[in-house]
Amino acid sequence: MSSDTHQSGISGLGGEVLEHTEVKVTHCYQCGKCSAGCPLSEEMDYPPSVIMRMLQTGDPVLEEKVLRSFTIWVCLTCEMCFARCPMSIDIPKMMDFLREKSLNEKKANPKAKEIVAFHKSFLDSIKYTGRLYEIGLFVDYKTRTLKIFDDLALAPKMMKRGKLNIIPELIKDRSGMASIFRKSNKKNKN
Amino acid sequence: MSKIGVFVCHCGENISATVDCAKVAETAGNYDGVAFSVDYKYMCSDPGQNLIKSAIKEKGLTGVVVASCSPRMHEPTFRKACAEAGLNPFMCEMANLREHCSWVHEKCEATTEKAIDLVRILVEKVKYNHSLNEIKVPVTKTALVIGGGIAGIQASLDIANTGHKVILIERDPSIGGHMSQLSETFPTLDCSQCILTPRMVEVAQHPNITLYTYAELESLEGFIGNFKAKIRRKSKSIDEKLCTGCGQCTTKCPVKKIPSEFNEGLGKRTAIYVPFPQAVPNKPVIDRKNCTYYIKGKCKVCEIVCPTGAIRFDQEDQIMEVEIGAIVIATGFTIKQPDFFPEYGYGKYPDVITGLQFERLASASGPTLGEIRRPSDGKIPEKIVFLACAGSRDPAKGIPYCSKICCMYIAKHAMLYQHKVHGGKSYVFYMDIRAGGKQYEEFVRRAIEDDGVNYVRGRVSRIYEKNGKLIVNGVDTLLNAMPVEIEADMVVLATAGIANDGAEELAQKMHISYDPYKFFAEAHPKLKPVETNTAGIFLAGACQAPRDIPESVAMASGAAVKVAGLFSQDELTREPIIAVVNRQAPPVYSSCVGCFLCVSACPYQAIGKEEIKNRNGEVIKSIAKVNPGLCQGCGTCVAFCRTKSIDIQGYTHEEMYTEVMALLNEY
Amino acid sequence: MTLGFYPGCSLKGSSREYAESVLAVAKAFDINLEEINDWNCCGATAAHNMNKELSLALPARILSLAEKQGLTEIVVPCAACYSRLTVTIHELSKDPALKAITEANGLEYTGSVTVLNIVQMLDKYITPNLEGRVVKPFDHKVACYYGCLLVRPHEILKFDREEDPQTLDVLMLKAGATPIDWAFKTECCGAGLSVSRTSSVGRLSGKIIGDAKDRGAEAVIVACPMCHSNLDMRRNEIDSYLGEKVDIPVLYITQAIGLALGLDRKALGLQRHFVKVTV
Amino acid sequence: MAEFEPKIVAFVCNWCTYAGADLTGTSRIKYASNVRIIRFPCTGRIDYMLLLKAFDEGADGIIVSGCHPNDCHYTSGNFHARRRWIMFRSLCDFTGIDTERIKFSWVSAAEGAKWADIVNATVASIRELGPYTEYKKVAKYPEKEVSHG
Repeated sequence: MSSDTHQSGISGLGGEVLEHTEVKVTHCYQCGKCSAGCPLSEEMDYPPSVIMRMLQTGDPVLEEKVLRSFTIWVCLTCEMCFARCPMSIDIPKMMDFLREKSLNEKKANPKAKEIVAFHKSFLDSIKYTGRLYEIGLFVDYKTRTLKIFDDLALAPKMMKRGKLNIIPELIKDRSGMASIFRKSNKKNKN
Repeated sequence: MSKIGVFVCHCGENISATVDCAKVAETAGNYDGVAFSVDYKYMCSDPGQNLIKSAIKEKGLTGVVVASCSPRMHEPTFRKACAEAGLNPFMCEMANLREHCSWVHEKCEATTEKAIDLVRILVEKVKYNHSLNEIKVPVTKTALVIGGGIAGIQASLDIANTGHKVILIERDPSIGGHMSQLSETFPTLDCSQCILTPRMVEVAQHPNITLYTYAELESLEGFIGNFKAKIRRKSKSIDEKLCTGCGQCTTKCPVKKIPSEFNEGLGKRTAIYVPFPQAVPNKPVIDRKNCTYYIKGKCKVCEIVCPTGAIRFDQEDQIMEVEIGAIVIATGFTIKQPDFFPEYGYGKYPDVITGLQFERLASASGPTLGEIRRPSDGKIPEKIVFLACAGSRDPAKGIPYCSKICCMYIAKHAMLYQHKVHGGKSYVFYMDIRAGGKQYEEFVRRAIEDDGVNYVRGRVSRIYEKNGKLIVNGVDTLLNAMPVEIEADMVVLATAGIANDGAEELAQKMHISYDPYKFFAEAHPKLKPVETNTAGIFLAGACQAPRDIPESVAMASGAAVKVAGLFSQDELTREPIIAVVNRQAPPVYSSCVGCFLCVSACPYQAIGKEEIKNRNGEVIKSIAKVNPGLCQGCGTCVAFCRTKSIDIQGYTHEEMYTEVMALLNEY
Repeated sequence: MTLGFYPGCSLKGSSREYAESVLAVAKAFDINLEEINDWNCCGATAAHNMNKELSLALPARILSLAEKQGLTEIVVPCAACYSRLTVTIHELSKDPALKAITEANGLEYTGSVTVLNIVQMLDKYITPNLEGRVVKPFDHKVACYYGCLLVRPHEILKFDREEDPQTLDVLMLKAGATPIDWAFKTECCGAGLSVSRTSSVGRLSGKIIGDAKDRGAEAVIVACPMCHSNLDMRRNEIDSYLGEKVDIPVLYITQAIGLALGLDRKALGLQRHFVKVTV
Repeated sequence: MAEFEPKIVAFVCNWCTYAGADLTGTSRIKYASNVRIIRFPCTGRIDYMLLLKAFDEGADGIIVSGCHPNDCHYTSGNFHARRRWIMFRSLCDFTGIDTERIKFSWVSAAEGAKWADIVNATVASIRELGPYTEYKKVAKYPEKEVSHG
């Protein structure tokens, strides 16, 4: 932990949040405006203001719950909370960090399986082709989640309207792309 | 040749326990110019002081150094003793042997050496001290009170009742301020107008109070006891002497649709108007921006109907100059309007109103005669939502502070609503309930327990309109931040209390400080809450920070006592620790070269320009001149002066350099 | 004149009608949109959800390519891509450590590229010349829907006001439409959860379509392919949330402008919509 | 060998630091006795030639201390002092006067302990730097030699 976080008196996960995102969990005074405005608050296990409170306690048990929460995955980064927060706390940025950490520590909430799978499929798709290959993404996602029949009706309709490419678009500099992914991942894993 | 007396105090054992006082006195006795040196157990006691007095008389001392405690403790004591013995008090200095030496160091040789050094420094300084005389300034015993709200009214009455003259100016056509707009007051629910109106009348009738409404401060100069103010009396377009306040003109005026300021836009008024029925003075003014005559050049209905011929269309603003000795600023505050809140609709929903508008709705004299009806369609709201902290405690919106009065008035509003609308449902969204005041907490509990107001802890994220209802998206943070959606008929925002428009401009006119939110700054947050950093200018009420009525009144009375205290003297005496610009014999006159850097450095505007003229009245030289009434003696100008022409009495260059040299030459 | 063009993945696939209409409108005003060579995906929601560095490195590659190609202004019709690119510019300018990361990937970006979303592009290059060009006023009540990523975070995007924005409304007014005042202009449609949590999307998009319908909108105007696909393609979920069938069409702003200009409906890709465009 | 006892002069303002040092006394907090306090109405009054004079006359270290920002009894004197200090320090650095030996600080009337800490820290750091002997030698060259120049 950097000396800055030490000076702020915030330790534990809140301290890590500060170090990586400049978000100070102590700034939150629990007004709840984020939870009130969050479009997905009712689907979360802990609404955003409760996540903030859990981090404020510095209690490792609660911090563990944060990393294992469904909240961080169902958050859409719509930025509504940040836009209206009276303390200008960048909750979406913090959520990004928590997701990444949760994933690295293999703590992603089981309910978020599909969401994580979708993101992984998405990134895999662009990793190899440079651009999104929608059919590839769907096939990959469905293999990951075994949700074969969901949305199956959509594909032919899209196809009919010329909204799906049968053949992926490939960028030329695919080795450059692969290198970007490799470098970003390496740093990420340590 | 100086004859200096050194008096070393043991302070019981406080000093002598670690400092060898006898040695200090003995060493000091050997210095050049020291005629007498002695140590004694308690220098501040009567015998101790007598020791000093008799030494002054018997030895003919020209200077005194008392080596004892901190000068912040006993400097006045010993200076007074010296004065009683006929020595100029400013020839007495104190060496701080207790707080700065004996109490902070161990008993050892070095501690005594330090004590000796401290004495030597001041012995050498005293040699260069000059006799100084206290500065006397006359006092004009008239006070100017700016602002005719409850604070200004109270301050005016309190000062006037001590027998001094008061000039009260108010920028609106009537005194009364925000308090006159209120329906009932917390925590007793007594009618605001009922308790205020008698005070307003008392102001108008008080022989010691001169009231100018529709008047503003134009400029101010001078200093404590001797201010000169220019007051702009805006044209009312009527002859107040002739006007009887009969009301013919206001009834007949054809322009009837101007939103009434008094009713916070919820009612209408005419172009010639009296803001409200109980106004003081109860005489109309013409609002020239909206008057047909001033816009189109014809109408004059008021002139035709006026039975006394009091209308004066060609009346001009008058600038009046008054001399005053003290000023009380009681200009009050204002509130944020709903258009400040993007998430609550930028003010586009007529049924999202402010607390002050709710006061007008609840007031028996208001546009709905006290019935709670929503502005859009006049329906009685069946569900009403009150939002605390609308803008307050919101750094993102630039207002980090708590507006202080909202928690209480929201409880009052919800209570009034429940009393007036039977079966109605009221909700209060709050973050904390701040009810620290006599009977305040009990009042809030009453709203919750007896009147069934629903308090929900959480902030509202958004309000939008749907099918004639206002959808309020809130949250209950006490229930795991559960979303709460209320379909309300009306929403009342307890919008932040903010400084008045023009507060900054006024502060600059008066050279007083203000905080980042343009509220005027008190001289000390605890011990000088009604003083400003400019002597003779005092604060009362919400111009200093959001305040409720009891606090505003208490502050006003406090400010009034400060004014009365000032006026109890015919002359003011001040320590002569002030800056002076040197004067020399012609043809130089002064080493000042007139760069006037000091003028801009001075935080008190105490330095001006002086023209030196020859016998023929021609200007030979322009130099700086310090106004002793304004100078507070900080010495900032001294450090700025490139020709070393300005110096500060009591801390002159000569004295300070002597101290340094005396210290280090032997140290 | 020539402007840079970053279509992004959606405009090459599921939202190709957006690309078609953007190009058609641009062409009508003699604006040449020059595509960035060999552009890659911006990483969208997935990248910044999973990996911060990646979420900056991918847009950085795009910016660096644009710079290399000598483009100073690039038009980014997709609101999500626009948001990612703008945030990347902001982050890179702010944090030298991040800049080092992108440089480690052999990417160079000096900051000479300005990113325009579609509304800004229209505002700057089309609106001033729109008068006199409207041959078929878009005479309908429209609900202009901005979504999240055009307006937030306000501190970085500094686009319009963040609640109740007006730019699209003003533009539509000029195209002859009657924009309605409604309550869901900037509420989230469900965006990135479209596939993985379709139920949420049904609810969120349902509220949006529901409010537009309640207030009598005849069309919803959008400027983001994600908003469009949720509001257009997820009608089954939306209808089941609302408990009724709602057939208000969802048009891209460029399609609506195109119609007002009298462009061919097919050229604007209107036939590709799930909800039949009747306006 | 006895430890080097530096001579330290403290230029303090009357309202904050002088009072703060009084509080150190009333709190009976002990600190090094090497410091001698000279009282000014305000740090804004201190002209920095006096600092040079103090070095000339044999000081090893100097403390300048006044009110915290915004707490100045005279509104803005401490800001002027600070601004002047920033300029003066670079001038000293430029002309070869050791600014390590000047400690600029803010001590309020409530910070008795802080005053003791500052004095102790300054004494310790000046002790480390050693006496300002060579400067004194230069400053004290026989006057006749200097006056020729």
